[in-house]
Amino acid sequence: MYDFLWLVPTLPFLGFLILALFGKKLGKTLSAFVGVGSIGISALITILIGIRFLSSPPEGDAFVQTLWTWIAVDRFNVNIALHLDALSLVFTFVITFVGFWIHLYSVEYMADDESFSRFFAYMNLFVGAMLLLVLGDNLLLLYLGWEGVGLCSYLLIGFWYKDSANGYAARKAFIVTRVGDAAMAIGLFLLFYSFGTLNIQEILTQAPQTWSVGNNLAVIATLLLLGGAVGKSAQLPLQVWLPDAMAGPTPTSALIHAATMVTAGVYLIARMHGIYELAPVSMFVVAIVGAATLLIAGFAGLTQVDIKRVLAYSTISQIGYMFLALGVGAWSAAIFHFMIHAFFKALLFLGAGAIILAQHHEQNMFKMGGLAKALPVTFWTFLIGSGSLAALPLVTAGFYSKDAIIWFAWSAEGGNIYLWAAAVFGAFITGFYTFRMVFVTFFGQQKIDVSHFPKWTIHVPLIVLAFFALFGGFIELPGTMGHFTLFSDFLKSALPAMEEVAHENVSLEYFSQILTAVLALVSVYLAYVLYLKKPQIVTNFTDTGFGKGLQQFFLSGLGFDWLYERLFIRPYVWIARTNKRDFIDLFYVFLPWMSRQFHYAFSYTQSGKVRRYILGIALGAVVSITIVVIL
Amino acid sequence: MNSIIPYLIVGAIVFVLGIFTIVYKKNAVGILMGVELVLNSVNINFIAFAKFVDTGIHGQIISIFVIILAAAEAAIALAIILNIYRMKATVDVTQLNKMKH
Amino acid sequence: MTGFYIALIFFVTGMFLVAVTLLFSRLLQTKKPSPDKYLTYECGELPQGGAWIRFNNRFYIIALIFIIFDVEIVFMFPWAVVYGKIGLLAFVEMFIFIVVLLVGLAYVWANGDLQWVKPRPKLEHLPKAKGK
Amino acid sequence: MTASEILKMMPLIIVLATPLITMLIIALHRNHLTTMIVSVIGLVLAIIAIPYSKALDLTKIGELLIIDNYALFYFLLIFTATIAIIIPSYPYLEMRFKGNREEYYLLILTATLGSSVLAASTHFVSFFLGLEILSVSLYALISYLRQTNEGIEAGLKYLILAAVSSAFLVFGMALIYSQTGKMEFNALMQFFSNSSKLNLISIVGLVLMIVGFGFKLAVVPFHTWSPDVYEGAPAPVSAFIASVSKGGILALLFRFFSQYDVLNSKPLFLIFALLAVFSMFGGNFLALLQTNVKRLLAYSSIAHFGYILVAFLAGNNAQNFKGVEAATFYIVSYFITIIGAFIVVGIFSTREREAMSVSDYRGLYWRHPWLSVAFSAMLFSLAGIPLTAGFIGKYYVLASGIDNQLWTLVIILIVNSALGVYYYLRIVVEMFSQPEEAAETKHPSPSVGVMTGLILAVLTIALIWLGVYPTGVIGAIKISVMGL
Repeated sequence: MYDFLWLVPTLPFLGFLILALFGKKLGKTLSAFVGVGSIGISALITILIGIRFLSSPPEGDAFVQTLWTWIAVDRFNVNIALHLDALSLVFTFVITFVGFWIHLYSVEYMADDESFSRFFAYMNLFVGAMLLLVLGDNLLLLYLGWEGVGLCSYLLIGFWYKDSANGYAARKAFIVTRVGDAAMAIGLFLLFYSFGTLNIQEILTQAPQTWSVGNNLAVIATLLLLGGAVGKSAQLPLQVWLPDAMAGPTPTSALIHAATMVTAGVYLIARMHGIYELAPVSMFVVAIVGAATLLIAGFAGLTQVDIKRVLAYSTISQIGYMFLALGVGAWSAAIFHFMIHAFFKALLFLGAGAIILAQHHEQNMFKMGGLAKALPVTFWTFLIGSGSLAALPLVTAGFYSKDAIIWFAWSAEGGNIYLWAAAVFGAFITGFYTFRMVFVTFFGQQKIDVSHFPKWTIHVPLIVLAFFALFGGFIELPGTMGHFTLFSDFLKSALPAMEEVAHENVSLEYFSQILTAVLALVSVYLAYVLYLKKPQIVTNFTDTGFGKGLQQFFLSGLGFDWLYERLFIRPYVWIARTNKRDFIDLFYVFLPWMSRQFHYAFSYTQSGKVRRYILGIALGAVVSITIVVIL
Repeated sequence: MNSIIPYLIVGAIVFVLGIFTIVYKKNAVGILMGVELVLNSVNINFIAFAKFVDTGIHGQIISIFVIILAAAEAAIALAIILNIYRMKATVDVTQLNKMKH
Repeated sequence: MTGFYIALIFFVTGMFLVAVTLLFSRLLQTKKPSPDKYLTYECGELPQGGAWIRFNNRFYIIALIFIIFDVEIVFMFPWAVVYGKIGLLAFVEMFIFIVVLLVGLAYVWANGDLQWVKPRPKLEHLPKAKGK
Repeated sequence: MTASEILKMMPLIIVLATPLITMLIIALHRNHLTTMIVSVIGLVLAIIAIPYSKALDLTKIGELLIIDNYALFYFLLIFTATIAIIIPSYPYLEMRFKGNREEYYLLILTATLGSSVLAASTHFVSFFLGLEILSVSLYALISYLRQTNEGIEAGLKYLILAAVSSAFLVFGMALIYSQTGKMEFNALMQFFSNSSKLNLISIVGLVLMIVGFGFKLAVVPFHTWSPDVYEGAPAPVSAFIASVSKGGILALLFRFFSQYDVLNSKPLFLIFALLAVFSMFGGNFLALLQTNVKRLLAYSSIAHFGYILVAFLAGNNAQNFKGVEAATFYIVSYFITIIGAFIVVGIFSTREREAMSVSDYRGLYWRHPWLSVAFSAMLFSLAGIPLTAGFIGKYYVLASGIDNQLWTLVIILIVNSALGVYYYLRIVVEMFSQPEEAAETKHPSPSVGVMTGLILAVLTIALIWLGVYPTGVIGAIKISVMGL
């Protein structure tokens, strides 16, 4: 079964090729079959491989499929090889499985779009690039996938390119992530330079021997990689692109948020855990970034009116949790939350998409309302997703995954009480804005008539994902509730485990869990009171000057765009404008000028006259002979 | 006649004369004649060397091939020159500078 | 002194004598050009037309074909010298060589290049004259 | 000559027989399509004969030829390239030429024969014969469109210059012969290697031969013919000159010096290095602002052969064949791209003129997305963008240069690659930019034949295939070069 691994990334690429080359001729039905089918088969193969992996793990708990050697020159040796271990298996599974449902859903969502096949081509490429990223066994493939993902996000966010605002959002996403990519590329070079190999596993095994803990190079390399990770994963300070990325079609958002793109940063750090462990400083920075991001994004989520933007900020916030977990060294908890998050975030985005489709493409949730009756399936599944996001205790998967992170934020080696407090407070905010969204959208008065009733292609993905958002959490139960550690045991082969250390203080753990649970319930109640029972409290508050300012501040994502505009963009433009003729510019003016002079000088020799040509050859011969005679 | 030097001198003179003709002549046919001169100087050299240096007949063989190919070259060249004359009513190579730079 | 140097002296002396006579004639001559003096010397006859006349293209084609078959002899001659030593193989190889040339001849023949007067192109596209 | 020797030579013999048969067919029944098909069949048969020839043990055929794996590899390359050139020539000639189109195939086949003889020759006689068979056929091919001014002008220019250069070459041969009394490459090089220092006459001979090589490969300062000839010749013939003709010479150059360490011979190294440097800079600077696509490709090919010379310097002899390997891979990728590019140029040509101006390609994407994508792939490969064959080729060349610490050359190569990217991308940008509405009617709007389209598609796929999976071809090259 393992031998079919190469098909997993190949099929989406194949789908992309077919759709890109013959898309127009295929028609919508066939395009859908190709687009969805390629991912579907990919997912099926992944599941079969996964079963095989669980039942009889390969030797060394990792399977490497070397397809061919791309370049082999001395020590620079690049294999096109896939590396499958527990970590990449989880990612592959989530990408293909969740990706498949999103694709299926898109068939209905995009049915009326004229660029149907182009959409599926991009989506397939997106999934393919992401699979390359997580399965690649060397830095070059990883980087290739990384850039591919960036390119696809650009294409998909700007999918409706006729509206210039979408193009702007796409460019913003591209440029902001590029900032991180540049840092990451330098980091990768640094790794290659230090270890002389591109193979990730070799780097990881060599790292502890070459670098001692706290080595400067290790810190620099990990921080540079972190730069790439925060760019792709929309973490502080590069989180500004993600809310604007909502300009793309909703399934794109689902794909970006759940399965691909934003989780790439999480994968990168988890994959490079061996190096991060050598740089405790960087670990701490990761944790801080995560904690700060989850709070800031949470605040921003409180006041959003666009349903998709709420979800966008919730994603930033949830990825913040994952970073927090990575930073404190709770590797498997981060990956666990990643998986659960993928389920419920995909579910939420697809649900939001169904709502938007039903509301004439209206995205302002305050213009909606009372949709619970009209769209029952959407409502129930959306509720499940929201519950999971808000980490409603015991019944939802999100509770188990988030609880693990909150607990480790305190108890793990790198954790402390401040991180824990931030995480707990973040959980409270999350519950609040999530259910604010639910209450505003589904309850109260129906304001817009329902224009589109979803068919099975929307319902089935919603139900399947809802199932996982509910029950997916039971594969990993905390120490206080049976200590069932299927998931982290599974990951143990790829990521260092730390559960044994962390589950000592049982009473504290109980306290943490109960507090989180209670806060989640309270936040839901609060949202119920403020947005359904007595909405005047909110309006009263926002009518005051302070309230209005605060609302505006939160709405703009805590003013980061404003800040960057003043901090970077304007000074940069100013410098560029006022300083047109500096030394560097002169250099760049001089270079083309010189090249042009050379061109004219050389083209003078091309006179078109045969006799001069003959003379040239003769002179060349004479000069050559002179050289050898003199030497 | 036991020295190779005279052959070499004659060969070199003919070679230089040929090159000079090629560079100096404007007439395409004249240039061709220059080329023939050069090739013949090579033939002189080859045959001389075959006699003085090599014990075999390699030099003579290659000179036969040079003669043959010079003939073939001349044939094609004359055909092209004929076409040029048809189109431009001149065989002056300095007129052939339509394509440049 | 080898024969070559004798020839060289002879050559140089010859050149020298010619140059001297020409130089003397140049020094002694009087220059009174008239159009008649510039006429080409045709043994007393007045030249008819220019000396630069064009030859028919046919000469060229025939000459070319002649050259091709002419240089064949360049190969045949050494072949004939060593034929006795090599035997059958030499015969076969020369046979192949000649067959190749014959293919060329056939090609030329079929193209009508051997005829002095080329067959006129068939003017099928012209309307036929009526009444014949 | 034994039967097994004849069998070994079968690919060459088939390529020799094909023009003869074609000639007879023309004599019997003149038909353009038949002629084309017969020549393609001949070449296909020759390709089929290659593995059988490989299976035979002996390599040397008399003193003149050697048919080892290296020669067979180049045979395969040359024959395939010729097929890829011949098939698109059919619609091209149908459109552009009135008159006897059939002889074109005869000439191309004899030129192919010449080029493959070069790849297999180990002796001055076969070298000179192969070179002249190639050249004489090319004279006629270049001026094949004899009703055009450019065609005959290019033909005469090439003729005069090539005659001069081969005169130099033969004179160099004569000088070397005078010193060694030998004409067989291996014996020559043995002779040179054994003598501690080359004497003056033999090194002058070598230099004169290098002039001949340099002319055919169009490296600066012997390059002046190439832009004019590329421009004036019919597009498929330009492709042929750029690929098959140069490939044969290059194969011979590698073989000629394979027993001699150029790297350790100061004068020769200096000359080759200067040729490489001048070619890289000259080619790229000349191409920089060029607006004629055919001339641009000519200039760029000058630069590419500069790159190849760098690889050649980095390892050309039995101790170290890395450079030759890299250069051979480079040649393979270059064959694909340059033939593809000229096919596109040929497709866009009209009855009156060829599509040479860069502005002819403006907005091509919006009219012919497929063609423009194929053409872009070719240009990307020429520029050395990753995931194309050109990138791998350039990478290997660089690696071989670094391996031998030819730092100056390597740095110049990198600088020149950057220069190159500029003018290749200029064409790509032109293709993808929006056309002006008024110009819509002015542009030629060709219909691509099935076979031509197929060839172009195969070339494009091969290009990307080699960029992604070069290992197979590199392995084959390694095996073939080993026997040198």
